[in-house]
Amino acid sequence: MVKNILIFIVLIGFAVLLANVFVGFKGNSELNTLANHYAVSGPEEVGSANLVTAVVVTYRGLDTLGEVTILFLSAAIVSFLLKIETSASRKRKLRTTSEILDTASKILVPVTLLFGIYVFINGHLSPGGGFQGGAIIASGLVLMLLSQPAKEVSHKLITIVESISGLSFVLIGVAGVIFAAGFLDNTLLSLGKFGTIFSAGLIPVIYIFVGLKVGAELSGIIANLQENQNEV
Amino acid sequence: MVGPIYIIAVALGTAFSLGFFKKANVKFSFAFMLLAMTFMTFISGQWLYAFLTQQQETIQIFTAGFKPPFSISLQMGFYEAVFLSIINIVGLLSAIYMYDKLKEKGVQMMMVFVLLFMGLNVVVMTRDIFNLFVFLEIASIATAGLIILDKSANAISAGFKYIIATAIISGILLIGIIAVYYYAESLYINDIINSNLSFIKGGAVAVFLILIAIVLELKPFPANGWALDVYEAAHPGIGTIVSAASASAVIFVLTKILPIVGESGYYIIGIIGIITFLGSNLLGLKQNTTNRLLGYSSIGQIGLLLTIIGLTPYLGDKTLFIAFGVLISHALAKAGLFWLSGIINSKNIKGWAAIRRNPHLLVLMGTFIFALVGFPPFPSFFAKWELIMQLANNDKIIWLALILIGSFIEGVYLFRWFGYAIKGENQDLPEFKIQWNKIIPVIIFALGLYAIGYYYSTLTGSAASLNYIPLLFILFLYAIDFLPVYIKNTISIAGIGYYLYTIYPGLEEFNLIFALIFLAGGILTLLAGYTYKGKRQGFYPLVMMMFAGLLGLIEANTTLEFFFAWEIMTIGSYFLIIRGKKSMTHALSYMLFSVGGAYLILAGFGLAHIGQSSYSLDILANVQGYAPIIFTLLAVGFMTKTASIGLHIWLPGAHAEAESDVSPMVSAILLKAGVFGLIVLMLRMGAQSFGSFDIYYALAWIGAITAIMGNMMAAFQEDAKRLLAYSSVGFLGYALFGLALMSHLGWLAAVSLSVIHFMFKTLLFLAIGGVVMRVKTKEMYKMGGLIKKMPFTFISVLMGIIVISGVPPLTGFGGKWILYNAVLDKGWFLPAGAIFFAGIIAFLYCFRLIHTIFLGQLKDEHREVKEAPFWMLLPQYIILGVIMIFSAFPNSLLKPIGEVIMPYFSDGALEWQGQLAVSNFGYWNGELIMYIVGGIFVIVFAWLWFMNRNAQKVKQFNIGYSAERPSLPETTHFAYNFFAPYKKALGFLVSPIISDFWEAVSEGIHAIADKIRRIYDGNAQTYVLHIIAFIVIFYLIAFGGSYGI
Amino acid sequence: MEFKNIGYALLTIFIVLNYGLILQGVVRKIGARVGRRYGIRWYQPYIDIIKNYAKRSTITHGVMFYIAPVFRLTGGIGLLLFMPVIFGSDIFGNFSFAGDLVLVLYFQFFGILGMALGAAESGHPYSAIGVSRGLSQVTSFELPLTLGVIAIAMQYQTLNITEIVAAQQGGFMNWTIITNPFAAIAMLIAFLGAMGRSPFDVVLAPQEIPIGPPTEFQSGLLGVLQLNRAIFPAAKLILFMNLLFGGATNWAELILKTFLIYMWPVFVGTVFPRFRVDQSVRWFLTVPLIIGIIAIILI
Amino acid sequence: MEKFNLENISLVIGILVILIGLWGLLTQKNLIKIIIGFALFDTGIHIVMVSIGYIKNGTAPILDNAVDINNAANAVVDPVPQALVLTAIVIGLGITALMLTYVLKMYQKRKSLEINNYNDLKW
Repeated sequence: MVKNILIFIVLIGFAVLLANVFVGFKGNSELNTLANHYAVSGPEEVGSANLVTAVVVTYRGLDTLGEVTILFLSAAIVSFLLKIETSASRKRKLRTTSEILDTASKILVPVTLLFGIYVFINGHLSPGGGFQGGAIIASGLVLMLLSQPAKEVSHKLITIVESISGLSFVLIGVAGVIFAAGFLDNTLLSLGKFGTIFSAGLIPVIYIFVGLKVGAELSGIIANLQENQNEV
Repeated sequence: MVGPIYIIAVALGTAFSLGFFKKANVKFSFAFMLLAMTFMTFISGQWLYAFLTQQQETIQIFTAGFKPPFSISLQMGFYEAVFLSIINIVGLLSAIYMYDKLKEKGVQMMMVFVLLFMGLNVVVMTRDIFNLFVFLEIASIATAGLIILDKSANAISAGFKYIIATAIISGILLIGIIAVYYYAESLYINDIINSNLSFIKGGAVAVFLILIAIVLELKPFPANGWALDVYEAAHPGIGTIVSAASASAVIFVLTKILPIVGESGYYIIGIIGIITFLGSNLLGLKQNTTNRLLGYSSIGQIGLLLTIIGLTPYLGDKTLFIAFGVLISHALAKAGLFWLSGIINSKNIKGWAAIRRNPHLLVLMGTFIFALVGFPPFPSFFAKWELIMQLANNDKIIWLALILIGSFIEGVYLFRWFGYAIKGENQDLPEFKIQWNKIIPVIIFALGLYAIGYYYSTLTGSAASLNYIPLLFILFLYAIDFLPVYIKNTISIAGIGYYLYTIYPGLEEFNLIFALIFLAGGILTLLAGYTYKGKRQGFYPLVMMMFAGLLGLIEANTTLEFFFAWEIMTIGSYFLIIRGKKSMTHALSYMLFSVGGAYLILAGFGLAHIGQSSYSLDILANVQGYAPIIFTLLAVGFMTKTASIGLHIWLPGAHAEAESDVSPMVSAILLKAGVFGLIVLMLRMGAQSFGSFDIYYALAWIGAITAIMGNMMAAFQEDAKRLLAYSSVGFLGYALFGLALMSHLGWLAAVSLSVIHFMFKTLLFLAIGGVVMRVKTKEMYKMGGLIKKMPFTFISVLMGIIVISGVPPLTGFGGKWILYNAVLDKGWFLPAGAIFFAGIIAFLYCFRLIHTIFLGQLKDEHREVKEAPFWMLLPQYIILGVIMIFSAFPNSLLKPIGEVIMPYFSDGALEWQGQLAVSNFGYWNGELIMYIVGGIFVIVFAWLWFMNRNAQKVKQFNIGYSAERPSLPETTHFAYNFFAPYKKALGFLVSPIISDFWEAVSEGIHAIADKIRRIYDGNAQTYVLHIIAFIVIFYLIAFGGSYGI
Repeated sequence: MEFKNIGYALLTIFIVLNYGLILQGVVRKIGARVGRRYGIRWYQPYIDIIKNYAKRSTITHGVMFYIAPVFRLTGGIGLLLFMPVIFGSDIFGNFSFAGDLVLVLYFQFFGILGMALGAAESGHPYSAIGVSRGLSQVTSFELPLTLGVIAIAMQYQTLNITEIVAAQQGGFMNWTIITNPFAAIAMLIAFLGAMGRSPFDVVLAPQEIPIGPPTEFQSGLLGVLQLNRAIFPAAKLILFMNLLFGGATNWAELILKTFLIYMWPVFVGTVFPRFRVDQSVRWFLTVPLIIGIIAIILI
Repeated sequence: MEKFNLENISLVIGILVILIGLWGLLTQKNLIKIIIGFALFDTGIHIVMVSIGYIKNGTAPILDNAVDINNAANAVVDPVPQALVLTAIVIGLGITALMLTYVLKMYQKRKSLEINNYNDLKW
C-alpha cells in the first residue's frame, strides 16, 4: 500500500513533467517548414502520392531500414529463445477448433493474404504500406493457426523470404549510393507518372520487400509462439 | 576510401544473409560474421587513420539523395572515427572471444551480434534525432537478445528486466523527441541546436527528457538495477560489450545532444555523474559476485565520465583529453576483466585465486586493475592528473574531493578482489583452461593500454620528460623471467649500479643522499637475493619497479614526474609485499593507505598548481592561496608512507610478512620515500600555520607520539619481524619530529637518522630474515639460545640494537645528541620529552629481540640449526663496516649532511674541529669517546682475563636453579610476554584504538553500502519506479519550480 | 688529551672506588643499626671482593656472559670519567672534554645493556626476569629525569657539565635545587629509581629472585660486578651533585655532599616498602612526570 | 473554447493513457498485465505523437482525389509525425513480442507469472 502511494506520488510528478513538456503546445494551424517541404516538393522529388510513404521510405528511409531490422531482430531472438530442441519427444495439448472457425478460415486466409499484398503494393498511393501489408499477411497466418493448431509452419521458407527481401532492401540502398545520390535514393528507377502504380521510383519495390519481410518476420514470431503453446 | 554507409550495408547484408546458412556449417557462418566485423573495423580504422594523418575533413553522408533536415544524414568526423574504432574493435575481439559460444548457439545470435554493432555504429554517426532513437532501440533489443544467450532462468529474467527498463526509457526519449520536433520544427540535430530550445517554454523540458533518457541509458545510480542484473546474469562477453562498446556509444551520443541542452545540461550531468560515481562504487564494496562487481565498477566509471562531461565548462579544452583517457582505460580494462572473468569462470571473487595458476594471466589482470584505478603508465593516470589540476585551477574543490573519494572507494574493492586473486586462500579452486580465442583479445587490450598510455604521456606537455628507461629495464626482466635467480640478480644489481654510476655526477644535496639510500641500499639488499634458488618468478621486475619509482622521485623536477614515480613505486612495493605469506589483508591495507595518500598528494599538487603555468616542483614555493591546506594534504600523503601514527596500521603486517630480503627493502628503503617527500615539501613551502596554529608543532607531536607508540608496540610483539616493523614506525617518528623542528640541527638529526635507520634496519631485517629462514618461525619465544649456532648473525643483531638504542659509542648516539641540541635550540620541550621517552622504550624491544632469539635456552629442535647463508651475511657485514666507520668518525657522515642543509638552515650549525662537534649548547667527540670507551673496555677485560683465564665453559642449561636442575629448556626460557609487568602498567596506551578506528570506519561504510543496495530488490517494477522517480527528481532539481501547473 | 690524563683518571678511579666501597659498607652498617642489628663490618665489601677474586673455580656460559661484567664496569668507569669530578681541577676534570651531559646520560645504559646481555646468556630465567623488570623501570624514571635535564640545560643554556657547575658557584642560593626546584625534585625522584633501592628494588629482589640479573655470576666475574657496584652509584651521586648541588671544589666537599645525597634514597628506602614493577612504572609516570612537566613549563 | 480543440483533447488523452499504462506497469503483479501496461504506455505515446502533428482542419497526407496537389501544403496534416509513429509502432511491436516471448519462457521454466517470483538477482 505504501508502495502504491509512493508510485502514485511519483506518477503525479511525472504527470506534472509531461504537462510541462507540452505546456507550449498551441496546436498547429499550418505546416512547419519541414512538413511544408514534403508537402510541396515531395510529389515531385519522390513521386509518391502518399506523403507518409514518401517520408517513411525515402526521406527517412534509414529509419525504415532500422525498423525492419528491429523486427528482424525480434524475430531472430524469439526464434532463438523458443527453438524447440527436442522435437521428437514433445507433447502438446492442443485446443480444439470449431467448425465455424475452420470453415471461415479456409475462405478468409487466402483473401487476407491477398489483401495484405494489395496493401503493400499500393503503399505509395493509398493508406498502408509494407508494414501494414506485412501485418495483414501475418494476421492471415494467425487465423490459419487458430483453425489448424497442429499445422507446422515452414520456418525455412520464412527465413528464406526474410533473408532475400532483407538483402534486397540493403542492396537497393547500396545501389543508391553507387548509381544515384545516396543510400536508398529512390530515383534509381524513373519516378513514372504520379499517382499510378508504377510510379514513385523504387518505393513500391522497397515496399514489396518490406511487406514480404515484415510478413515473414511476424509470421515467424507467431509461429514460434504458437509452437510453444501448451507445451508440456 | 570506403564510405561509412557501407558499415550499415555490410552489417545488415551479413545479418540478412546469415539466414541462408541456418542449417549449414556454423563455422562458415561465424567466419562470415567475423569477416563483416573485420570489415566494419577496417572502415572505421581507415577513417581514423585518415583523420590522424591526412588532415581529413569531417564529412556528411546524406541518405536518399536529399540534404538534411529533409533526410537523415550521418556524420563522419575525427571523434566519430575514434569512437567507431573503439566500438568496432571491441566488437571484433568480442566476436573472436565468443567464438565457441556463438558457434554453439547458432546463426541467430550471430545476426543479433552483428546488428548490435551496426546499431551502435549508426548511433554514433547519425545526426538525426529520431534515427538515433531507432538505432538505439536496435542496440537495446540486440543486447536483450544477447543477454539470454545462455537461456538460463536468471538470464531470461534479467533480459526481461532489461527490456522493460529500456523500453520505458526509450518511450521517454520518444516523448522528448516528438516534443522537440514540435518546438524546433526539425529532427536534424544541428537545426535543433540552432533553435535554442532551452529558452522556449516547454522546449527546455522536452530537451531535458531527451537528455535524461540518454543519461538513463548510461545506467546512472540508483536507476540502474536492471543493468546490474544484466551484468551479473549475462555471459561475460556480453558484459564487455555493454560496458565497453555500448557505453562508449551512448557517451558519444550524450556529447552530441548536449549542445541542444546548453549550459544547464552540464550541471545536471555533473550531479548525476558524481552521484553515480560515488553511489555505484560505494555499493561495489559489498559485492562478492565477480560480474556484478564489474558491473558496479563499470557504472562507477561511466559516472566519472559523466562528471567529467558535466564539468566541461571548467575543464575547457582539456575535457577531451581527460574524458577520453578515462573512457579508453575503462573500455579496455573493463573489457579485459570481463573476458578474464569468462576464462576463470568463478562466480565469486574469492574463486579468482585460481588465476594464479597462470602468472601471465595475473599480470594481465593486474594491468587492468591498475589501469582502472588510474595508476601510471595508463591513460587514466594522465587523465586523472589533468582532471584534478583543472578542477583545482577552477576552484572546484568539492568536486575534486568527491572524485577522489569515489576513486578511492573503487580502489578498495578492486584491490580486495586482486588480493584474492594473488593470495586468497581457497580450497577448491575452479579449473579453467585457456583457449587461444579467449586469451588473444585480452592480451591485445592489455598491450593497447600500455601503448595508449605511452601515447598519452607524450600528449602531456609536462610529462614529456618522463623516464621510461627503467620501465624498459623492467620489461626486459619480465622477458627473461625464465632464467635462474643468480643471473637475474646479477643483471638487476648491474642495472642499478650502472644507473647510479651514470646519474651520480648530476646528483647533489638531498637527492644525492636519498639516491644513495635508495640505490646503494637496493644493491645491498639485492645481494641477499643470491641466497634464493630456482627462478623466483616475477620477483625481479617488481623489485625493479619499486626502485624505478624511487629513482623517479629523485629525478623528478615536476609535480607530474614526482607523482608518476610515486605511483610506480607504490605498484612495485605492493606486489613485493603481497608476495609474502598471509599477506593478503596487509597488502590490501598497504594499498589502500597508499592510494588514499596518493590522492591527498594529488589534491595537494592540484591546489598548488592554481594560478601557475608550470608544473615544476618549485611551484610549491610560490603557491597562490590554500598554502596550509596544500601543505597538510601533501604532508599527510607522505606520512602514509612514513607510517605516522594513525596511518601506520598497514605497516607491521606488510613488513613482517614479506620475504626475508623484501622486508629490508620495504622497511629500510621504501619508507624513506616518505621522508624524501616531506623534505621536498618542507624545503619549498617552509613554515605553515592555520591562523596561529603552527602545523609543524602538530607534526612534531605526531612524530613524538608515533615514536612512543611505535616503540611500545615493538616491545610487546612476539613476532620478530613485526617487532622490527614497529621499530621502523617509531624511528620514522623521530625523523618526522626532527624535520618538524625546521632547524639545522633538527634536519641534521632527521637526515642522519634516516641514513642510520636505513643501515641498521637493513642489517636487522637481513639478520632476522636469516634466522627465520633457518628456524622456520617468526615467533621469538619459539627460539632462544641461538648465539652459538649463529654467531655472525648474533654480532650483526648486537651491533644493530646498540645503534638503535643510541648508546655511545656507536653512531646511534650521534643522532640522539643532535636531537637534544636541536630541541634545546627550538624550545619544543614537551614533545621532545616524549621523543626521549620513546628512545628509552627502544631498549625494551632491543633487548627482547636479542635475548629471546639468541640468548637464554636453546630449544631442542634447534640443535642442528646452521648459520645464516653467506649471501645474507655479506650485506650485513658491509653495513657493519660502514656503521663502525661512521661511529668512529661521525663527521664523515654528519659533516656532508650538514653542508647539504646549510643553504636552507644555517643557524645553529655544528662547528667541527676534527671529530669534535660543537653546538650552541654542548660538544661531542665521537672518535675520542670511541677510544676512551675502547680503552677502558680493554683494560677491564684484560683484568678480568688475568683473574679468570681458566674459566670453565658450561652449557647454557647448566644453571643453578634453587638448588635444583630445571627440567626442560622450553620452560626455562623466559621469553613469552617478556614485558608483562610493563604491559600491565602501560599496555592500555597501545590498545588498538587506531586499527579499531579504521575498522569501525570500514565497517560503517560497508554497512551503509549494504543498506543502500537493498533498493535493488530484483523486481522489474521497482527498477522502473526508480527510473521514473529519477526523472521526476532531476526534473525538480533542474527546473526547481520555475514552471508550475 | 695527554697521557697524563690517563694517570689522573686512574687516580680518580682509585679514590672513587675506595670511597664507594666504604660508603657501601657504612650505609649498610647504618641501616643495620637503625634496625637494631649489629650489621656488617664497614670494610666488609673489601672482604667480599677479595674473596670473590680468590675463588679458584669459575664457570662461564659463553662469550657474552664472560664479557658482561666488563661492559658493566666499563659503563661505571666511563660514566665517572666523562664527568668533571672536582670542579676547577685540571687533574680531576678527567675526560669531560669528550662529551657533554647528553653523553653522560646515555652512557649509563652502556653498562646496563651489556650486563643484561650477559645475564641473558646465562640462560637463567631469573636473570631474564630481572632484566625485564629493570628495563621496564628504567624507561619510566627516565622521563622525569629527561624533563629535568632539559629544564636545567635551558636554565643554564648549556649542556656542558663544567659550565653548569660553574653557574652554581657562589653560595647555596645559586644551586639548582634552589633556583630550579621543580626540575630538581623531578630529577631527585628519578634518582630514587636510578639507585635501585627500596621501593624500587624489585629488579634485584633479594628475597624472591636471588639477586636478579647477576644470578649466575660468581667468583671473578662477580668481583668485577662488585667493583662496579662501588663505582657506579658513586658516579651517579657525583652527577647529581654536579647538576643540582653546585658540584664540589675539593674531595672533602665531594664526600660530604655525596654522602648527604646518598642519604636521600637510603631514607626513602627505609621508610617505604617495595613496589611491584607495574606500580613503580605507573608511579613514575604520574607524580614525577607532572612535576617534570611543570619544570618545563616554568622555563 | 480554444482548450477543447481536437488536438488538445487527444494530447491529454494520450498523456492519460501513458500514465494509466505506467500505473498498470508499476502496480500489477502479473507479468502479462505488466506487459499490457507497457503496451498502453506505448500507445499513449503514439497518440501524443499523432496529436502533435495535427493541423487544424487538415486531412490525411495522401495526395489523391481529395487533396489538390498544388494546395497540398494547406490541406494536409503534418506527415512527419505520422511517419514517426509508424516506425514507433513497429518498434513497440517488436519489443512487446520480445517481452511476451521472455515471459513465456520464464513461465515455462517456473510455472508462474507472478513478478515477485523472479527476484533471484538483486543487490
